[in-house]
Amino acid sequence: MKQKKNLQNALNHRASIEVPSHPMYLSMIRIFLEKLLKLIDIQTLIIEDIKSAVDEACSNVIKYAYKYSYDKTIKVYFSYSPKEIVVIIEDYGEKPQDLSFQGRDLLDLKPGGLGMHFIKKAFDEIVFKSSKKTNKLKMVRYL
Amino acid sequence: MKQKKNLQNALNHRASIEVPSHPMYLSMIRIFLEKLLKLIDIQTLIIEDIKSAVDEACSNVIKYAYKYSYDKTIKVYFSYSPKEIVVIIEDYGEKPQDLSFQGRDLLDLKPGGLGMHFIKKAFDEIVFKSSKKTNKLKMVRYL
Amino acid sequence: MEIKIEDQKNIRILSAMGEVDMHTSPELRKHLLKAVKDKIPIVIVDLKEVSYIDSSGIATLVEALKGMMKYKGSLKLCSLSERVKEIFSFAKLDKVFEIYKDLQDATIG
Amino acid sequence: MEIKIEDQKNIRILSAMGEVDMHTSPELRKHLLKAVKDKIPIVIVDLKEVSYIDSSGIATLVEALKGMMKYKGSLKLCSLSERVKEIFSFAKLDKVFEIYKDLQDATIG
Ligand SMILES: Nc1ncnc2c1ncn2[C@@H]1O[C@H](COP(=O)(O)OP(=O)(O)O)[C@@H](O)[C@H]1O
Ligand SMILES: Nc1ncnc2c1ncn2[C@@H]1O[C@H](COP(=O)(O)OP(=O)(O)O)[C@@H](O)[C@H]1O
Repeated sequence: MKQKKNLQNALNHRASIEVPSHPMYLSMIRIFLEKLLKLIDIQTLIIEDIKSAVDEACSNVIKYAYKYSYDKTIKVYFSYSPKEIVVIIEDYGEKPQDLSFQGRDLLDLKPGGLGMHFIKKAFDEIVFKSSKKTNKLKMVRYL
Repeated sequence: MKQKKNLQNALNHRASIEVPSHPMYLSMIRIFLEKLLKLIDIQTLIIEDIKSAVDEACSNVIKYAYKYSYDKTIKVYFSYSPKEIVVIIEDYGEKPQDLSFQGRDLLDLKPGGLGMHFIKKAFDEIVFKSSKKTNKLKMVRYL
Repeated sequence: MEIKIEDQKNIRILSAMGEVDMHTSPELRKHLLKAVKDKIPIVIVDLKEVSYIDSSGIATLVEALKGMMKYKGSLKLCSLSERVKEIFSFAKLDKVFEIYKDLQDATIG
Repeated sequence: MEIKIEDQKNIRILSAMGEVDMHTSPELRKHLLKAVKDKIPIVIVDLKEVSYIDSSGIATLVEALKGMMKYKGSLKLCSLSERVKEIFSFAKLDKVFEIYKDLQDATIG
């Protein structure tokens, strides 16, 4: 109850975090999201799904946009309204060749290709945009 | 040991977080610092001192720079080298009249005036700079 | 932070749980000022479950202490974690407050 | 994440603790591929203390499973938390892996 009241006082629920593109920092992004989503009283199940999805998307940035170079930067923007949660992941790495980002068929047993499924499980809208300098993956979860 | 090796791989240890200027978000800044400082193997005592100091400095931003308006923004920059930890707190609020930021005499028993003492306990250098748009408090802890 | 209240004869025990900071200390303050208003003779603040306290939490305790001094009430703190103890000693408040090892000591002490 | 290894006759038990993600899964992979190389007949991965697993952790387990199939070894998972269980069922892997309630069941099962 108290949390909810305070929530209304805080007019803008925007937050962001920027960390190096080293996998050791992925746990920081997860805890950032977990704390944030708990503060605004989101259900545990949704919190877990969003944590997994953003973690996968950031792992993909390290793998594909940065080709495992660990001294670059990943930025995660978060915003909340009673209608939706928006997460934007920004990197300054390579533009992808193919924008389809297909995960593998889940019934085809092989390692890999699961990340996109986690992303689609947590989010209702997924939009990828590349500009000259940055790639942005915008993900929206309806509430 | 493993952590230390990974540390060397991650060339730049820079990270930042931006949250609304509502006190409910102070706990996010603390957890951000705690996680970060643990990742780079800083001693618990130093972690606790830095958490307290940054928390106090951010509370002061809410109180003095933003005069308790909760819909503004606080940004905390962090960087680490084996020599030092640097934390910069940035706000877009009022410029202070008096830059001395004196805490009260600890032997004078009254509520308030403790924050600056926590800040000086944790950090060796404290520099405040105001420009047209932002205030920046830069705090350096030697290692 | 959450606060549990327990009344025994002349004693009110306020057990705080969580982190006491600028966001949560107003809740602690509300309960302490109520105790001062009610002129409760002995107030014990049990800090066993408090992992963090900032200057606003400490200011709140100092304010209550000064309020209770006026009617010669007694404010006791107990079960401080190592970190919270260190903060009190750094703020030179370990001599100002009556600090007890645990709730039992605070109740009989 | 940390991994504890315990060998019993034909069985190797790998108990993982912490979060399995892109940063930590290489450690799990190292131990699993070692077991495959050693052709250990039964490998049990105890996930009791695993609070989080990502697709790289799952990929690692799938890779080990395929490696063990080649010599007819058996890879068993046990003590999955609710969340980890949900992830396996979402990934349609709850039918692919032998999953046990706890370490005891996995050992005798
Ligand atoms: N940020 C990205 N940049 C470029 N390609 C990407 C990115 N994210 C995903 N992809 C592509 O989408 C595919 C599916 O991703 P995912 O489901 O996470 O599986 P995996 O990474 O295990 O292959 C990847 O193999 C890759 O080709
Ligand atoms: N960001 C700031 N902007 C303007 N003034 C500040 C700022 N931070 C601290 N001060 C000044 O420094 C004084 C001492 O700060 P502090 O030790 O935190 O005690 P308190 O906030 O309880 O008064 C404050 O009372 C205030 O006048």
